Amino acid sequence: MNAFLAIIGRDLRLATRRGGEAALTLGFFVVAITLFPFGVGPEPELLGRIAAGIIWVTALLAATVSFDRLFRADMEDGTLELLALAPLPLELAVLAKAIAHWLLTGLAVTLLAPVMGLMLNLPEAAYGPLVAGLLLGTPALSLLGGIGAALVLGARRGGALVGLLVLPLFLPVLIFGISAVEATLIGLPLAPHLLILGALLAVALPVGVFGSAAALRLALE
Amino acid sequence: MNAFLAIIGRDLRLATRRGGEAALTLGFFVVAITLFPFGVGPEPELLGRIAAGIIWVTALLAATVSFDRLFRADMEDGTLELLALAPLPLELAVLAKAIAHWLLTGLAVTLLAPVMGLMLNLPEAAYGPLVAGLLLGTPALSLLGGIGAALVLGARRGGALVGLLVLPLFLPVLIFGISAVEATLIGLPLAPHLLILGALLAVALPVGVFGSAAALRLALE
Amino acid sequence: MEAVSTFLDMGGYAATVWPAYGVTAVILVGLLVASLRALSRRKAELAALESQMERPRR
Amino acid sequence: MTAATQPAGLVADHLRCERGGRLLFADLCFAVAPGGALLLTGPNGAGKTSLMRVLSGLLPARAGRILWQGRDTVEEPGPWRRALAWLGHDNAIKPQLSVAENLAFWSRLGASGHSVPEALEETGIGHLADLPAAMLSAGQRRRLALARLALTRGGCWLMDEPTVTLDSASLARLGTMIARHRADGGIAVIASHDALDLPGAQALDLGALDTARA
Amino acid sequence: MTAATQPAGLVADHLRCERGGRLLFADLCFAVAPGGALLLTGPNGAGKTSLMRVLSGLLPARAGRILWQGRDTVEEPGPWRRALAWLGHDNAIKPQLSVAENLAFWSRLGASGHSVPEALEETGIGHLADLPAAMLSAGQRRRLALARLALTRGGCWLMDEPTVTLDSASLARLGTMIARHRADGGIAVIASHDALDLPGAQALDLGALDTARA
Amino acid sequence: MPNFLHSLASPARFQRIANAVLPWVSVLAAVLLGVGIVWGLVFSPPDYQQGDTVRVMYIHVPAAWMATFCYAVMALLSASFLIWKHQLADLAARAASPIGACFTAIALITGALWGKPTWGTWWVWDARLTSVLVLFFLYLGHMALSAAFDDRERGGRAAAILACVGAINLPIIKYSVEWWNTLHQGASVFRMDGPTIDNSMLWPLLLTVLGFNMLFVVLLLVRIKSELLARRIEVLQRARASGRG
Ligand code: HEM
Ligand SMILES: Nc1ncnc2c1ncn2[C@@H]1O[C@H](COP(=O)(O)OP(=O)(O)OP(=O)(O)O)[C@@H](O)[C@H]1O
Ligand SMILES: Nc1ncnc2c1ncn2[C@@H]1O[C@H](COP(=O)(O)OP(=O)(O)OP(=O)(O)O)[C@@H](O)[C@H]1O
Ligand SMILES: [Mg+2]
Ligand SMILES: [Mg+2]
Repeated sequence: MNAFLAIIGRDLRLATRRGGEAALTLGFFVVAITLFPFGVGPEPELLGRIAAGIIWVTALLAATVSFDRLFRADMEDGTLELLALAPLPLELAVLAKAIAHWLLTGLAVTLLAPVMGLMLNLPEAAYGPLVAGLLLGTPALSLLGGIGAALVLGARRGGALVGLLVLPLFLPVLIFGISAVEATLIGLPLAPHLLILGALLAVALPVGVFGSAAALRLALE
Repeated sequence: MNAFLAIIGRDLRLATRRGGEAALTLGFFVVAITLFPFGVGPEPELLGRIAAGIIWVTALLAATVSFDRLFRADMEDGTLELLALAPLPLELAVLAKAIAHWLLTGLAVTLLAPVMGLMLNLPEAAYGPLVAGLLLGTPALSLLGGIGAALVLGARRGGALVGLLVLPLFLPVLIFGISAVEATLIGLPLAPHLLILGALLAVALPVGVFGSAAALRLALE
Repeated sequence: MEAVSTFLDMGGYAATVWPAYGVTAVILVGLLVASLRALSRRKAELAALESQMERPRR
Repeated sequence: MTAATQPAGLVADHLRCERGGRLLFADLCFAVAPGGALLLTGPNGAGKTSLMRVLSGLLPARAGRILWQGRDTVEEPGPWRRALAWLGHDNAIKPQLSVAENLAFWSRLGASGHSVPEALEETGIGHLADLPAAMLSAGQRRRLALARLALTRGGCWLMDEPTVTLDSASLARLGTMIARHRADGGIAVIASHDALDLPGAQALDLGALDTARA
Repeated sequence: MTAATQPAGLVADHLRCERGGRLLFADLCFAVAPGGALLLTGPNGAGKTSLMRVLSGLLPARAGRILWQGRDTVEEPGPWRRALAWLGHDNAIKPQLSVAENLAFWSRLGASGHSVPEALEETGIGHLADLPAAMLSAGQRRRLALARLALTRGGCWLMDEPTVTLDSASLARLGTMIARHRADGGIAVIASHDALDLPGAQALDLGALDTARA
Repeated sequence: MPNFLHSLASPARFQRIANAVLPWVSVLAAVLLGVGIVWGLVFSPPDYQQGDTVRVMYIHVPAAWMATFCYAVMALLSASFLIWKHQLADLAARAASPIGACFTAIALITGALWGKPTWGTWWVWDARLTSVLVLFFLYLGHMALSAAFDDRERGGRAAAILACVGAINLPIIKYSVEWWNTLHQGASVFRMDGPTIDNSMLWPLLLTVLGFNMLFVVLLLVRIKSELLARRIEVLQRARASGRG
């Protein structure tokens, strides 16, 4: 347990020390979202219609961008060898890193989403389901994204391959996150969508933890 | 000249060797674009209206994602020291790397854009200005993105910071790329917009080359 | 002759049917040819390697 | 020796390792008792690093077993993981953290018998404790990595070329450190090209095995 | 010595270097004539690597000048860049490329007097030419980096701890290689903790300067 | 079972079986495809609604079926490689993935060509089309990953992990996409019920379906043989490269 907390604490400290990776993922999220009004034009009505979609998709992309660093830095400086040889099972070490990743990206993006919603003229009723969906969906992203990041380690390839591997895994999360918003807007109940997101998270937990650990062991051989 | 071509050739070879980074940036581009219909819904009419914007913004993001690796791998294994100490001026080495980056991302994205347009129901008249704009705009992205990638090296930070630094530099390119499409759709002449994009490229060339080289020297101190 | 041209016309849908069959043929034949050529190339490569290895060994 | 006797310490039983399709060693057997040391030598590419990685468990052996205190380390990794301290070619140092912070993290990650300041003193970098690790010179960095092993008490040290970039004073300190560890009942397996003063150590020359080639 | 005589070879004239706010050396002067060698020694953190980076031009000196063949290397970097061959702590090897491809790239990047196969032979890795560099052992990797210097003819070699992870046969080869280079009229500046056999080399102990500390 | 598979999986044995089977399967594939395609193009009637465009069906539908079938084969092979460590299963999974990608591409392209006259557009974000597209991405990722390692065996294992994770994910994608779509679009104009199939269309379809299956077997065997050779070549090259005698 001590080792588990030590990993989370160290990853948070590394990210908040000097410039702060945390602030930076958020920066990417904010800047990418601000690009869209330039891309699709400033009409508030159109922006409002696509706002939830843009926020969700950008959250996915922001998470993807930060995945590559999740394990690569540890791989290159030899820390991963130590984690794999520590008394703590590698699966738990992976879980600790995923939790730190979520705190730094998923949680942060969730907290910022309402602000972005304001900028994009998101309909008022959509704020609740958007935030609830992100809160349940982003931990699944952190877990599943780990698989892609770990698989790519041995491959000596950068972020792009992670994107290709990881985005199909993200699709169901995206679909149900969006459908939660849509359902609320047309007056349907929200609960079933959140339940499905919860179920996806429950699937992502074992798949992500065991899949990433297996891929990491492979990368270290 | 020999050294200049050697750098381009090596970067292309590294990218096409095994798995192919080239194909992978494209993979990110394609997959990211396919996420949008899930986000904003599948109605062809809506998709067609925002198609050009989505393609441009995603092209920017795809370029951003690949920047981080542009110099970082060379920095970490010591190759950058050799480039900085080689008889070839570092500015030319930077230019060679930017050209290789453009061939691998900008050109590839430009060639794929019409296919993505088909999938997003892009209006027929928009294909020409979209491709022409990308063809002129993406080299500027490769040049300007280099500055961000180089600045970030000294900071020991990953992709997120590059995104933050680089995206504002990209704004003018995005704005005139989009306005070229818009102008054509409402029957205005295309040429002035392309001229401005060309002018931006002309500005980006010296700024990108000298800016990146200066930032790289700083990172190596 | 006319039969052939009506056949080629595909009830006005020549632009749909023929490219579909054409692309399929190109992809599948391409894959087959590529696979066979890789096979024979590797056979030759292996033979060359093995004859090279024989001499220093025995 | 055969594994039937199952002594305390570290036993390798008919190990076999292939890398990149090439056989590095086969039927490799040795036993190191508590307090003992094993010095691996051999030319570049002989397989020293590969053997260390096989022993640690990072690289699966193609055949054979590794026993720690009589138990198979693959079937029962727990005791082996707790006993093991690894020093690879890479130092696993985070440049953003200070020297003391780096070491404190490692000490929470594994079992440790010595405190962070003790370990820093033992490798002679106590005065650098508050410096960001980014500012260390190559040799200071290696000493910080060695301090990680100095945290542990007993157990088995696997050290891949520990002497790299060390100055002569640090070499002497390293010798003292290994002697202290062995006196505590610890085991050290060391791959090195430098002549290290290891009284009573066994030597294994991987270059002399008939399978190995330069 | 003063710089007024402006001899051929490499001259350092009252160099001063500070890192992380700490003075490493000041008023450092030396001259190495063609065919000469300079061996930098000193404890970890004395400033050997820093001095090498200052000489190369990667790290600007706080004060003083560096002259190559009588010309200031900062004002006129061209001749110095063409003459210089750098071996840092990192090997600059791309693991995806084969050994020969790595070397061929370097030979196109700088001036070179020897061919790729010659350089590989000189460091004893000719038989590995077609292997992906990812599969090299630590020592083989270092030898590949050394082969980069072996490509050049004449000029000035700056070598930061070239002996790291080398086996004894490779050490002997390194000695021959440096001797050949010096016989060609080349200069070698070498930082090392290992005793290297460099006949007629000057020695500079950075630890003995009054500013340096361990 | 594993023992039986192991004995079957010895490379020499595989070579013998493959060499014996290949000529027959090749002839069968050629005949089935030849007869099926000529029947479909020339002798089967045009559809009363869709006219001659229906002839695309004789390649589109078998290709779409093969696309999913291939992934199932690949995932099973990958799982058995991870569990029992059959080298041959690794080679076979690696050989299957480009074949599957090609069939998927054919299904996508012929579907798009068919969509233009019948739906008036090349592409819609329909549930079925979208899940095929995602399947295509999974194939691409698999191929890219298995090729991205310096060491073939490790690349194979990484790709096997991906194939297994993707197999869990595939039904999730399929159902979530269908759900997503019905929510947004309501009853789509583009229903895939298709024409009630008449015997005159069923027969050629059946023939091309079988033909595609046989072609798959041919391609798979050829590619496995080729992968086996590639592995031996790599071993020999390594031995020579680092051997020096
Ligand atoms: C890019 C576009 C398309 C894709 C990716 C696609 C994909 C598929 C797939 C995966 C199947 C197999 C379903 C199963 O396993 O049961 C299928 C079957 C079929 N498709 Fe398409 N399709 C596309 C366009 C079309 C179009 C435009 C039409 C005609 C209007 C069409 C007509 C059919 C028919 C008739 C079947 C057989 C249905 C059955 O199982 O009875 N498809 N398609
Ligand atoms: N990037 C840096 N920023 C600030 N200070 C640094 C940096 N790198 C090194 N130093 C400091 O400069 C001093 C000299 O370091 P240098 O690397 O030159 O030593 P060295 O003589 O090469 O030692 P070693 O034998 O360990 O390689 C050290 O005290 C170190 O703390
Ligand atoms: N990742 C790898 N994949 C394939 N082969 C490898 C890999 N790493 C090393 N090898 C090969 O295995 C052999 C042994 O390498 P190893 O690193 O164990 O040697 P070593 O004895 O530690 O050498 P050194 O003294 O240079 O560190 C070498 O011939 C090398 O080519
Ligand atoms: Mg080694
Ligand atoms: Mg140094």
